[in-house]
Amino acid sequence: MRLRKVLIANRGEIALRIVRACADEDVRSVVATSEVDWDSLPARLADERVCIGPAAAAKSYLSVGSVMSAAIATGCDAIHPGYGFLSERPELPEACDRLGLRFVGPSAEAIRRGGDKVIAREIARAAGVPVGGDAQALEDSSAAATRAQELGYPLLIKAAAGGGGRGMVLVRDPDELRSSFDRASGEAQAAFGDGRVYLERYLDDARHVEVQILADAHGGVVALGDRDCSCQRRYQKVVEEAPAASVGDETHARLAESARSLARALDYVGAGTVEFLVDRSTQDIVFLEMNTRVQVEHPVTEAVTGVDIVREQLRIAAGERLSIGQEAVSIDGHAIECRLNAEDPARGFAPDPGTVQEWILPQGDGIRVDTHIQVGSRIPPHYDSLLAKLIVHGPDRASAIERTERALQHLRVGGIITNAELLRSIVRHPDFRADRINTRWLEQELT
Amino acid sequence: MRLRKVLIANRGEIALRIVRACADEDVRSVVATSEVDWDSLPARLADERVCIGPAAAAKSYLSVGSVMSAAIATGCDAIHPGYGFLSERPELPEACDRLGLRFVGPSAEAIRRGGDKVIAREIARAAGVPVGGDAQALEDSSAAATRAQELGYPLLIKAAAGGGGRGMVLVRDPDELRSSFDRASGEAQAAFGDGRVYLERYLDDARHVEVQILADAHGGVVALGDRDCSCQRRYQKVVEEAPAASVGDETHARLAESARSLARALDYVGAGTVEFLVDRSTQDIVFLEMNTRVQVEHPVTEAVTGVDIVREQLRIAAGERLSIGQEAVSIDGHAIECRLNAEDPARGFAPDPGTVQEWILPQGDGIRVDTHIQVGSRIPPHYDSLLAKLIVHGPDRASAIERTERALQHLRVGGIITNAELLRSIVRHPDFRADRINTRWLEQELT
Amino acid sequence: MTVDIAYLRKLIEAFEQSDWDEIHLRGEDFEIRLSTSADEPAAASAPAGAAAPAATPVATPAPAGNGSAPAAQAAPVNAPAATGAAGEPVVSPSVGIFWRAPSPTSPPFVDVGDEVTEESTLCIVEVMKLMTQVGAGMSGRVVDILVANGESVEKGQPLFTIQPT
Amino acid sequence: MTVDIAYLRKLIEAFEQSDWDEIHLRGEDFEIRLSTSADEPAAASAPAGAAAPAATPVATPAPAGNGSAPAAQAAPVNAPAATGAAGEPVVSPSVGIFWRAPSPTSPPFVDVGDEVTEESTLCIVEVMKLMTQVGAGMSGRVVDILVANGESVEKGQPLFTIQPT
Repeated sequence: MRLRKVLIANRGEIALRIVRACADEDVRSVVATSEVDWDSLPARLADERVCIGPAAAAKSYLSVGSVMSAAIATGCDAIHPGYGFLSERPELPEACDRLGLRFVGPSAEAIRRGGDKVIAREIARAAGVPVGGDAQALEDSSAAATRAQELGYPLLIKAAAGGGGRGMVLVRDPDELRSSFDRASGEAQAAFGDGRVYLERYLDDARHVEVQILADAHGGVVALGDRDCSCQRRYQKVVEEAPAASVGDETHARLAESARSLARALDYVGAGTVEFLVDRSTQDIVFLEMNTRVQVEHPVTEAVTGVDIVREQLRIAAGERLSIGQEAVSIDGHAIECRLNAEDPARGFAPDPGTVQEWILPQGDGIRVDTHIQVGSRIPPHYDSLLAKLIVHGPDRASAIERTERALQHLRVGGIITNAELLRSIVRHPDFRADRINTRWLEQELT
Repeated sequence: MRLRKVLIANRGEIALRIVRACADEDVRSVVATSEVDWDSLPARLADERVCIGPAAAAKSYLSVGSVMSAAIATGCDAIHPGYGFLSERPELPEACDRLGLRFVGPSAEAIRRGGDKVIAREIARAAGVPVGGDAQALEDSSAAATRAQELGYPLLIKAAAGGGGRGMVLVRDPDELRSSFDRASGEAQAAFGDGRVYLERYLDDARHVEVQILADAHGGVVALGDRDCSCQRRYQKVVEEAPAASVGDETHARLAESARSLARALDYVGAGTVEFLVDRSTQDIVFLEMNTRVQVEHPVTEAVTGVDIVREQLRIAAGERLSIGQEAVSIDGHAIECRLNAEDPARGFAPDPGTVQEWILPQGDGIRVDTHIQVGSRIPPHYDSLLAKLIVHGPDRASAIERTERALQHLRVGGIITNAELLRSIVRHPDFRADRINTRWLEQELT
Repeated sequence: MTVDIAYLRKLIEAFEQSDWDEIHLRGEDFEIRLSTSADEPAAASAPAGAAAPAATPVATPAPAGNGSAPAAQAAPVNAPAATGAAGEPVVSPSVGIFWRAPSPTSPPFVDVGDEVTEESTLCIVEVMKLMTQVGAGMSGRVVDILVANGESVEKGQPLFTIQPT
Repeated sequence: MTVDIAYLRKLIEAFEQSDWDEIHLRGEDFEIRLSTSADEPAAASAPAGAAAPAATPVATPAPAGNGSAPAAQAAPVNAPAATGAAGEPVVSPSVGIFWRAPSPTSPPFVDVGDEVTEESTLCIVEVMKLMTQVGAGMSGRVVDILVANGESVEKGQPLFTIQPT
């Protein structure tokens, strides 16, 4: 059944991206905004806008009641959560089910199981996906010590309810494990209301590689190739690429098959991403976590596959079949995304809200910029610092890097401080150009 | 020898395009502006800017002395003329030769011979390129009548010094020829200071197909495929595509070989375009004219070949070899360019200068916009009405059309009237979608 | 557009069956406020995580229906008005959101009358997801709290007044 | 940047050997004016095509050297000032450039004192390469020409005053 009208429960560039995908799918769009975002570009370009609360996200973008009410009051038949905010909260699809709306994303059950690290690992393990350590929560410190001996150090103690780098402790020997275990569990309880922790192999020279999945309600599960997101700072991705150029054909295939297996095991429907670590020397792969929503970096996959991921999300939510089968997926060239943030690398990446005075974007063949910013846009202090995504596509990695460097050179932003110079340093760096970086490289080399 | 610093003797989107190509080639740029363009985007983004005269083009962009003086005063070693203005005036490369600067374009001799219709046709004919009629100027009315009898009606009387649709008269029989000949010759004399005219076969159901040429000073001559620019109004192109999808492989090859032969016969060095008509029923090709400069629609060729034409121009001017050989040219997918003009289709396409109040561009995979406009830009009444070029690339013509339609839908311009709605009508039209249009289609169907 | 009466009915029904405590929607030309009590709603509570107190729902729909656009500005910033309390100000290190407690369910760091030391944390200023703890920087007693929880603050804006000891 | 003295020398030399009649360049922090006579240069001449009168070149370089930016505005628009001449105004049909002759080498369409008919063309207004001929629309005598050749005009701005007959 076709969607008629979609409430977009998000802001910024992704809200604009969804507004346009709705127009492309001939579906009406309503953007739910906080008070400070009322005049934002996505709100102005949507067919309708509705203010759902004050600037504080807890009372607007994070309020299930406000989002649901806005969808009902404006006669929407579906909600698209974007990324962040409510996108991985099972309460939203649950409320949608209860009130007869469709949720553009997986079921509450899939979000719950995919989002719980321990359950997701157990499902992954059962589906034959390497999890690098345990798939069960540990009883106590002594159980942990026994298990650690079997797995071998170094290890990470991770919170079952954690994610994105939060709730993990590195231990290199039994002493560190002993002294850290109870604290780690206590902190997990305090931070997430869930004290369960587990052990994971720690790879200190690994790449972050993830697989984009699309799955429809008719059993179609397609892996749209992989992305390398090793260039990150404090678990925040900064530069992403597709495909992951440093892994071999066999690893590409293993990653894709693992991701599809996991999606099938979760009865997954929607767009999702399965994250892995790949050991740089052994090419061993280890399952990290599953993100049950559209990813910030989805455009690099769009560039190399030609598939419009957000439109596919809308089609899947409408009960349609995927527009592409696994055998039709092919990777064309190489794409790189740089995240332009309002933050000051010179002051420890302190965010820098303010008003954009100058905003000149690069133009040219193979260059795409996804942004909600215009001259005069005010960057509110309430939300994240992403200003724009620069996505560059080229016939191969070397030319994509060269184009990215040029495009960054042509970017001009005034009125706020950005990380543009850091991005330029990254793409110019010999390690990045030679593709010999790992997940800790950016912090060690450039920040 | 590398270029060090280039004076850009142009304005608008092409000036910005050249500023960026200079940066990409690590060459300093100086934009020569008229008084009204001093604060324009290309002038602000160039390394330097210099005001060369008042708004009236005759005293600024069309003044060889002002342009040359600006190049000398700012220490430039080359001049890029862009398109229009002085780009096809042999006086500029002549002055460059005299004063020791390089001209980013062909020699004065090649411009003179390529720009003179009669001479160009004679060279084309000698090189084996079909010219569809005569390659010589006619003595008088009776010589014309004799020749017309041999060629067969309908025919066009064309001015040797004309171009772009100016200075031509259609005659369908001997009576029309008799009554028109002296007038056509007189008008050519009045308009161009050159009364020579010739006869050309008139194809009333033809497509405008042109071939992009690059030639270096070392004998390298490459044809970068063809473009179809049949969608035009009063000889002004409105929508252009690459490749020309309606012609067969054999015709593609014939066009490319004809264009290369002509370039070789002219000892051509630089970027150029050879324009043809292709008869829709017979696929006969007829040489139209040669444009000895970069073309407005060059980005569609960049999209499908991956070659940066403006950077190649700079390399050629520096005496380097082309970065690509003929055998390496391959056509990837299909690209469409739409010209967004400040003109009002409802008032006979009257230009509409003014201040841009809203300027929201489409974003997304395969979408490129080349523009010098920002919110607040004033469109001066002194120059042409081109605001932006929307270039869309897709895996095939159908998907490129679909993306173009979506991109046009996402475009929002306020404060001035544009032809956006006409562009939308074109790409939605069944004739355009089925690619069954000729050079008269737009005027007959949609304007 | 105005709100369809059928949608409004459905919304009230959904609200009555939910644990949502307060709903306030504004569109181009409508305004809807539903609350579990007749009182004005409290201000925003604390960073992240929606609190969900259950209460007997009392729907009080109030569609405005006229063409007035909603206010595009966020909560007003409290001016650093002169207060009766004498002492030293503690100012905000940056623009951001002022939070008196570390989480929605935690008690505030300090209240008026509390004794603090140089190391005491007084509040959090959140800017783009970065939480900065603001310390007292002196020993003394909190004599005034100048900003309401959840409000926007400017860089250098006084947040607390402390009477040094 | 300032102009290198070597470049300036080269420019003067090029000017002396050329048939350029007047050169006026302004950069961020320099201004150069070269002219074949000591007089102020004439205003812009006519649409399209550069005129190239040969004259004994007398170079008068005048680099300003201070930091003043060039005026970003084009030629000022003549205000429709009240003139002594009585009659009916002929106004511009659109914003554009006012041209008194069809080409740089042609004589003007009309001069003050000329008799015109309804069909007479008085001038061309050029807007973005579109040339619009402006007709008199009445019979009479041209008593005033209110705009200089080559100047910008606004829509509705009076261009000529005609005394109807």
